[in-house]
This record gives sequence, structure tokens and C-alpha cells, in this order.
Amino acid sequence: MQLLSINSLNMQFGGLKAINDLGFSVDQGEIRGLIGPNGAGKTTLFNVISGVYKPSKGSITFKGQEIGTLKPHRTTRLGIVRTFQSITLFKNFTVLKNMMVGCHLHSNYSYWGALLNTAKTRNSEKDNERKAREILEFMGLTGYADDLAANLPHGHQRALGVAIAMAAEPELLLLDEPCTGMNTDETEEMVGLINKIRDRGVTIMLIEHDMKVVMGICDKITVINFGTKIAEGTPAEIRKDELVHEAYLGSDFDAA
Amino acid sequence: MLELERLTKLFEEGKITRRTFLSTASALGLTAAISPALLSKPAHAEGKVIKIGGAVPLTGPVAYWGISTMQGWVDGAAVINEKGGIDIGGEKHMLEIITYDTKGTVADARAATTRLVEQDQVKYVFSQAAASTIGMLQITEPAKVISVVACWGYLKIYGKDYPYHFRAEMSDYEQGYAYIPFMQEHYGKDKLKSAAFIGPDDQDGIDCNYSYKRLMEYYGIKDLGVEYFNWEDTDFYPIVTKTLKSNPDFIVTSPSPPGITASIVKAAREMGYKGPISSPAASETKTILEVAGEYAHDVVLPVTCVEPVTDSQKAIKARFIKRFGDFNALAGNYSWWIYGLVAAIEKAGTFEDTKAVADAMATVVLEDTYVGKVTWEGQNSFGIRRQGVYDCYTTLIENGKARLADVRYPELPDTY
Amino acid sequence: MTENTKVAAGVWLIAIAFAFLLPVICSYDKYILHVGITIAFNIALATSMWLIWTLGFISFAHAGFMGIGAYTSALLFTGLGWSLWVNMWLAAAVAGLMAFVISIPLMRTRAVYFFMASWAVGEVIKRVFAYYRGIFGGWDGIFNIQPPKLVLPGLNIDFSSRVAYYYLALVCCGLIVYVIHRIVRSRTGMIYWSIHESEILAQHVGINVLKHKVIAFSTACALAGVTGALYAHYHTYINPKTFDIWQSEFSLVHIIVGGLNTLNGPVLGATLLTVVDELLRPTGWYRVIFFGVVVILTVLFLPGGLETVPARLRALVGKWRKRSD
Amino acid sequence: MALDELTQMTLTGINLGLMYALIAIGLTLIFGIMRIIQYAHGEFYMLGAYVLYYWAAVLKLPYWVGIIVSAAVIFVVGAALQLLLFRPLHGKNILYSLAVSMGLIFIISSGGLLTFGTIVKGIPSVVTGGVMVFGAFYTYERMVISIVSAGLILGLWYFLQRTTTGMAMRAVSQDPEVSSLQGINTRRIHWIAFGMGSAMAAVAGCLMGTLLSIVPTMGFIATVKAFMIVILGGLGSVPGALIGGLIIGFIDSFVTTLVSADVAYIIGFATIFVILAFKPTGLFGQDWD
Repeated sequence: MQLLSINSLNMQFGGLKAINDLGFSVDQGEIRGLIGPNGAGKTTLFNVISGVYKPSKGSITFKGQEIGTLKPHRTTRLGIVRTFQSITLFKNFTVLKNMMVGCHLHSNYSYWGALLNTAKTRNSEKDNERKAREILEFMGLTGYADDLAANLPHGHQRALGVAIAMAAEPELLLLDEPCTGMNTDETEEMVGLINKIRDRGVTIMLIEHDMKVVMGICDKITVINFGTKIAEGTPAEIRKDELVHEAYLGSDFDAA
Repeated sequence: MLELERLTKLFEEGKITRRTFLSTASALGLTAAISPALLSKPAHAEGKVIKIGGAVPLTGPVAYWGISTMQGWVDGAAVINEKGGIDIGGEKHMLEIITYDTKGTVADARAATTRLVEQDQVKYVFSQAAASTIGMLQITEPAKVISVVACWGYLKIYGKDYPYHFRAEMSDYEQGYAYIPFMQEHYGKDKLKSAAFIGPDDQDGIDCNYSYKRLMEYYGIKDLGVEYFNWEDTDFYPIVTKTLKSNPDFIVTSPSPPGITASIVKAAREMGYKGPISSPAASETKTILEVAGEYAHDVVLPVTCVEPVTDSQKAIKARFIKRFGDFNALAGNYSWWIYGLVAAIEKAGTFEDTKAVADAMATVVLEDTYVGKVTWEGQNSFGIRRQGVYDCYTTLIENGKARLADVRYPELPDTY
Repeated sequence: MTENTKVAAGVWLIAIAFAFLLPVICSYDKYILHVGITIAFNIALATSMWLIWTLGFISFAHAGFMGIGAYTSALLFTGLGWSLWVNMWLAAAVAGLMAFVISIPLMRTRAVYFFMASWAVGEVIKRVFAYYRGIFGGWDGIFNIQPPKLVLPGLNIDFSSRVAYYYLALVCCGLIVYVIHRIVRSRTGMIYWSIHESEILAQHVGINVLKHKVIAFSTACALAGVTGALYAHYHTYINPKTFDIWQSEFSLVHIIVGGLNTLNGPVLGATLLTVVDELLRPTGWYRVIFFGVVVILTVLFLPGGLETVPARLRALVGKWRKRSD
Repeated sequence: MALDELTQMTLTGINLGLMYALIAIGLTLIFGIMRIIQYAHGEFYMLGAYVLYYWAAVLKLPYWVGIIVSAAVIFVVGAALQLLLFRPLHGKNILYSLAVSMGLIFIISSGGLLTFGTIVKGIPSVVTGGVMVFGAFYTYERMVISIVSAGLILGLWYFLQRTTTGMAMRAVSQDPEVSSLQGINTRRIHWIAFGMGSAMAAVAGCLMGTLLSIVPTMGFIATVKAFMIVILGGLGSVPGALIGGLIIGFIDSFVTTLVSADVAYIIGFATIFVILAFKPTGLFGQDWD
């Protein structure tokens, strides 16, 4: 079943075409890799899907609903949650609090309730904390719950970024280079986590430069260059694709 | 430039850490900033002391006026104390001046006055400018404290209900009865048939325009309207262009400080305007001559006595320069206030009964002050003789030179 | 409750008790009560400004909204004779509503641009009061805004008495601080700070940032409006200059010197600086220079403001102990 | 509307606009490169005018040399303040730099009133006379001031486009991280830019001070104008500051002459508000956090 489908999408900044007539779709439950050389338009695509930018032309549908014009908080509400290429956390919050902000979306909350601290609010707060701890447990971060996010080691900060996204209960999780700057062990852990997340029934779209990771966990890979799709297929198919090799000029691609 | 590079380098190499440099500098600065606060407490004189409080703007845009006001009181008190103080019923009393800053705002004036009246227990206060006066009157009148101020506005609001309130400085209105007759004599009545007004866009400008309109009506001069400028205005070309469209015979600008008066004069002359321009609030010639240069011509400055003529004026100027380092005509204009109050206290024979002092005040006449003869007038206008009226020294600037052109006591109408 | 919050609560209790006993302690000295009232106004203004800061920005229009509250209350009193008891709420409503309307275009701007746009809003508010003489009295302002009276069976308080107004200001200021405390401690406060920390991440976990910004801004401005109403009925006279950019700037100084991270900061800053300002009143220009020096020193050497002093001292003592061991 | 009046308004507008632009360009330069709000910018405008006053009116030294001296002195003062006060705040929330510059306003303007006195002063003009242009009198003084302002703006533009330091400045303004990776000494660029921006304000202060009069409180008004212009044109944009300056100059000139000063002020702010509502980063500004 198609979860997300992108049709003849265009994104233009001034004279620059960052995304040019792009189209593909993602099925429910898969891990989809999104690769391409630097500046190919991958992160821009995430920005358009999650609602940071409004597309210049074309459509994006999620579960059959057009989401091209929605703002980030609306797409998140629908179930599309993303992470960021550079580590983006609530750095001066504790890890637990980071998670609680993440959980906020799907908990009971009203301004007046919060102000008056009603019984309902207190219950909701308890639920929220429980949920937050659950996800921390799931992500293997329980031991850090009371630490400041800024004080975590790099790998755990990345993991926390994903954990916050998980707290918002995504159906489609967009991961923007989750393994950047990680050592081999950390990368392995992250790959394990991504698989675990998929097992929970979350569909994943993944931008990643580490070809080992991409080839290892993706069900299907979409390759884009200059904002256009140049290839799509299983990792094995992509490995053989002429166009892809050309685009990468044989660089890091062969290493995988 | 090289020095700077070197300094930078020292910083960057950590030879001078910014922290040490800054902390030393700031410690010095802080000490310098606070020490005058601690040292400025006046030594208490022996014997009985009458405290007089000032709630004047010492900071903010009207500080110039506030400081000039304060100087008159400080100087006067010193002179009187040197002579042994004032005599009340055979007993000598010393004067002590306490001054607080109002920043020229209403709320601060209220705080300063409350402190004077409640904590320092003063019975007499002085103030300067409309905002400080308004803040002050809410405290002084209920407490029966006499206030002597320079304030030209809010005439309708503070009427008979404010019996302890005295306005020592002549406003535009009283001055008009001296300088307009002078101008009519000097330039000829036929040459001054119409006038236009330029003033700041605030309450002071509006009040002065009100005075101006009443004067024009009294003298039968056609009023061609008013233009208000913003204190934020930097160039007066637009305002002056607009004023000149109506072709006035002369222009009144008030209350415009010297710099703005000069800019208006310069702009008007550059555009070819030939008539006289009077500025009742400037009270200063140096800036006008500096800024307007050759364009400074036919500028009429009432109540401006820059160069003393009489002996007592010369003495005041010399004293001020010795005491404060400088002297301006404005401070001269304000220098008689304390003598007016002291005369009233001596006349009343008490300083505790402010009602008696207020009654005595209205009858005080001073003969030889910096502004010549001083009386209190305004029985019909205010219900009490509240307004100080004195000889108006009018300075005239012609061809880039200033001279004292006229001295006369305002020819007030009977209804005043 | 940790040790620190216990200490903080203790300090707060002592401070509140002191504030309530102040009239007796100072034996009803009117000047000290006046300073007390001024402190209450400054605290209310600084804390409500700080509420906006919890979302990561500072509004220079804050004193302008205080002005809107003050003028609303003043005009209702002079025009219709309504007393402060009613006007206070209407002042909050009008200030909040104006803030709501203005915030919709205003919130499109971010960071520095927001700051500057709010500054323009503040100037325009002041100018509008000055320009429409017929309604707002122009630069002349509005006179004779009387303090209210409270007539209940068996109780008759005239708030033109300084002590009575002191308690009124104290209670209202206390309520404003308490409301802000509640907001900040609740989920709402957490969301606000999360926007402060990272607006983009907050958006992507489904928080409607614009909505929260608008609500927080309007709430803070409504509280400033109440402060304005109290100000007007205390001073009995208001004019546009009272609510200009400098008023906002002084509140900002209070916050920065007091501390930006918790509600203690603005309360501490507003209290201490108001007292210091009063002490320096006889010194003229040095008073302003002192303010400048204090602000710069705080920013450079005490980032986080006075509220961080206890923690710093503790750290220092700890270090010293370690060395002496 | 008569031709002479139109000419008068246009000339005044250009004159004011260029002078405003000169103040604002300094501010926008500082912002673009350091990303701080220099709220005390106008104080350098005031200090610059006083340096010229003491040079030309008190010491009676040559006027034009005085302007250069004033620019040099304020350059040093600005650069020193940057090194001492603003450098430690680099990269922190803009609120801190705002607070420091607010502190500077308090200190410099009050210190100015203590040192220079509260009395308004004037710098004697060196250029007198004028010509009639389409029925409007145009003084040589204003002409010279306009030419000098325009010349300085052009000079700055040339400096930014053609010299190594200038190009480094533009690089830092566009992307501080990348440019520091490319070997540009951003710290050096910071103090140079701060000094230059302040020096430009100082020159504007000299010119305006000669045309009008000087008083220690004049700085804040310049800050107000410069801020209006910089928001209008977009922070960090030099052409934006020039165009913004001319817009505000023309509003001041035309609206004040035809309607009133009040309305000019309100229209000025309303214009800013409307532009920001539709283009939240000003006319030519980039988006920054």
C-alpha cells in the first residue's frame, strides 16, 4: 500500500531549481534509502515533505491526503516526523524533558488545564512521563534520562534526535543522515535501532552517505541528482546502475 | 592603527587578558561613578536649618534647564548662609538645598518629591518643566508645601485650587507684552501685520502656541497658523518650507532650544525669508551665532541677558563662573527665585506656616535682581498672584552680532 | 523537592512576608511605600516581559501595551466613571486583544527582525496616543484618574491612601507573578522553552509554534495592560512619554541584570535596580552611567544575572574547601 | 504644486536620504558581519561630531582635516570597544550584545553630557553661499554634504567589491564558518568592520553637526533613524541601507512639507511595519537566526 507519493514535484529558490519534476512513492512498512551526491536536493526534499517549504509545483500525498501546503506541525500531526542533519535537540533540557516535549503532541493538553493544574492535567503529565520513559527504554537511553542533552556523547545525541521523533509517534519517519560522525560501533547500534523502529511498523525514509548502511538496511533505494530521480530499485539493482555510477564518479560509491 | 594592532595582539596572545583589563577598568569606573554620590552629602550647618528641596531634571533631554535652575538655588543659599543665614523673629536660620533627579518624567518627579516631602521633611520645593511640575504638584499641594517652578503650561488645570504653587519664570505670554511692543517700535507696526508659529509637537509647543494666539489677538496681528516639529526631526527645511508658504511678516518659534532656533533661522534665511524671527525660549546667543553664522539676522531673543549690564548682574555672573565653571543667561534668569522665597519667609516671620509664607510671597517685590525688578502678578488670571513678572531684557542679533536692544517691564493688560 | 528548590521556596516566603510587613517596618513612611509600589509595577512589567522571553524573543513594544492598558482604564474612568475594579479587566482585555491582532503580522518576523518590528510597534503606539488629541489628550495626557474605593459590608477602604494602594499593588503584582509562575511551571511553560531552545525542532514534533507565540505574546501584553491600569490609577496622570521605548528598555535591563533563566531573575532585578536607582537619585548623570556600567558588567562577568550568584558562590566555596582539604 | 516647492522637497529629500544612508550603512555593515545589534551606533555619530567641534571650533584647526581626524578617532574607539566588549559575546544570543550596547548608550550619552556640557553647540560652516535651482535655493553647503556622503558610500562599495579586506568582509557576512575555514581571520574582520561602521557614523555626525547643531543627546535620534532604515532595507544589505535611507529621507521631506511632521513619523513606521509583514527580512535582507 502506498503511504507517500510524490508527483512531478518542483522546488525553486529564485533562479535555482533544487527539485526538478521529481516523482516516486513509498510503501507502508519499507525502509527507503534516498541517496545522491552533495547538493542533489535530498534535504530539500525532506524540507518540502515536512512542510518547511511550500512546493513550487507538483503534489505530495500522504495516506491519500494532499500535504504540500501544510506547515510542519500539521504534517507531524498526520504522522510524518523527521530528524535533522545537524544535531537538533533542546540542548538545555534533560533527556527526559526532551522526550516529554516530543510526547506532547499525542497527549491531552489544554491551556487552562495546564494553568489550573487540574486532575486531568496531572494524569496527562504522568502518562506523558511514562510514555517518554518507555521510548527512552526502547532507544536504549534510559540511563541518561536526567542528563542534560548537551552533555551526551555525540552518538547518543543522534539517538536522542531519533527518540524525540519517535515520541511524536510517526507513521513515516524521515531520517536525515542519522549516522554522520559516528564510529563503527555507534553506526551499528543506530542500524539496529532503525531496524527495531521498522519492526514497530514505522515506515522509514533515510538519507545517508554511508553506503554500507544504506545498502545494508534499505528495502529500496531512490537515487536523485540535480533534483531529479535518476534511478530506483533494490540495493542490488542500484549497485549495478550505470547512471548512478556516473553521478557519483565512482567515488565513495564503490567502497560499499 | 599600529598601536591597535599591537593591542589586539597582546589580547590575542593572552598577555593582557580581557578580563583583567576590564575588571580593573570597570572597578575604577564604578568607584568614580559612585564616589560623588557618597561625597555629595552637604555638611550640615550649625544651628537651625531650613531645607529646600529641588525635584528637577538633572538627566534627560531637559537637563540643561534643570541644572540651570538648581544653580540659582545653590548659589543663593551659599550667599545667604555666608551672610549668616536668614532672620526669622531675631533667630538666624541656615539654608540647605537638597536636589533629586526627575529625569524629566512625571513618575520620577513624583518619587523625588515624595522623598523630599516625606523623608527630608522639606516645606519648600522648586522644579523645572511641565512634566516634573505635574508629578510634583500631586504631592506638594495636599502637604501644603510651597512649590516654585518654571512651567508654562497646564494653565487651565492648576487654578485657584493650588494656592501653594508659584510660577517664577515668565512664559511666552508675559514676555510677549514686552517684546512685541519692542518689535513694533523697532521694525514698525506696518511691517508686522501677520505672523506664523513653529513649535515642538508636544504639550509645551501646544501651550506656547496658545500663548502666541492670545498675544496675536491682543495686538491685532493676523495669525497665519502653526507648524509643529518633532524632537526627532533632524532637518528643518521641510517645516520651514511649509511655514514660508503663508508669507508671514514675522515668525515666532517656541519653546525651541538654541540649536533648533538656529537651525530654523538658518533654513529660513537660506530660503530667502527676510522678516524677523523671535524665539522666547532660546535665551542664548552663542549657539545661534555659531550655527547660523552669517544667516543670523533679525533674531529677537526676549529674556536673554547674555552680557551683564548692572553691577549686581556682573556679580552674579562672576559668582556662577567661580562656583560652577560656567554661566548662562537662563541660570541668570532663575537666580532670583531663592531671594523671592527668602523675602517671603522673612516677611511672614515663620517658615513652618507655609500658608503665611504663601500669602507673603504674593506681595514680595525685588528691585535689583539679574532680571531687574520682579513682582508677582496674575490676580485675575489665576486667582492668586502666582506668576513672576520682571524686566524683560531683549537681545537682538543683527548681521551675526548680538546686542542688548531693549529692557522693559511687560505692559500687561488690566485683565491679567 | 530538591534542596535547592526548598531553599528557593524559603527565600520566596521570607520575601513575601517582608513585603507584607513592610509598611509596619518602615512605620508607614510614604516615600518607602511609594518605592514599594514602584517596585511592584516594575516587577509586574519585567516578569510579563520575561514571559515573552521564555519563547526566545524580547518585545520592545511591552511598555506600549502597558500604555494601552493605562489609557483604557483612564478613559473608562474619566469618560464613564467606571472604577479600577472593572477597568482592570477591560484594560487586560484591550491590551491583550490589540496584542493578538498585531502579533499576527508581527510573528512572521523572527529574531532580530522581530525585535526591530516590535520596536516600531512601540513607537507607533506612543505616537498614536500623542497624535489623536481628541481621544487620548495628546502629549498633554489624561488627568484626574482617581484611585478606587472598596465598599463592602463592614469594610471600607479608600485606595487614595498610600498604604492601601501599596497592598493593592502588592497583591496584583503577586498575582501576576503567580500566574506567570504557573504558566512557566506547567506543560505550557515547557513548550514555550522548547520553542526558545529550538523553534524548528519544536515545529517538527508537532507544536504549533505560531499559535503558542501569539497566545504567549497576548497573555504577556494583557498582564502588562493590568499593570498599566494600576499605574494610571496610582499616579492619577498619564501621558504618552510614560510608555515609550525607554520604559521597555529599563525592564529589559531589570531582566538581564536579574537573570534570564528563571522567574526569580526579573523579580530580583526589578527589585534591586529600583532600589539602587532611588538611592542614586541625587547624583544626576552618574545615576545613568551607573546603570550602564552595571548592565555591561553583568553581561560580561555574570552571564545569567544575579540569580546565578548563589550557585556561583556555592561552587566557589566548594572549590575552596577542596583546596583546603 | 509649484516647481520650486517640488525641487526644494526633492533636494532636501536627497540630502537627508544620503546622510541617513551614511549612518545606516555603518550599522548594517556591523550587523552583517558580526550579527549583533549595535544599539549605541548613534553615540558614535555624536562623538564624531564632538571631535570635529573641538578640532575646528575650539582649536581652530582646518575643517576638512578635522573630519578625517574624527573618523580616525572614532575608528579606534569603535575597534577598541569591539575588542573589549563585543568580542566575548560573539556567537551568543543577540540579546547580550543588545544589552551591552544599551549600557554603552547610558554611559556615552551621560558621560558626554558631563564632559561636553548640556549646552547646544555649533560647528561653523566652511562653505557658504548657494545657487538657485528651478526656483529653489540650494546652498553649496548642502551640495558639498550630499557629494561627500555619496562619495563615501561609493567608496565603501568599491572597498567591499575590490579590495582584499573588503572581499573578506563580504565573505564573512555571507558565511562566517566557511570563510574562517578558508583562512580569513574573522576576528580581525570583526574589529575592522566595527571601527569602519562607527567611523562612517562619525563622518555623518560631522556633516549633520555642521549643517545643524550638536548636543550630547543627539545620538539616540540618529540611532532611531538608522534602525528604521536598516530594518526597511534589510539587515546587512548595503544597497538596502542606501535605498532605505532615501525612502526615509523622501518621506521626511515630502510628508513633512505637505502634511505634517507627525504624519511623516507615523508613515515612516507604518511603512516599516507593512514591509516586514510582507517581507519579514526587509527589502534586501537575508534570513538569520
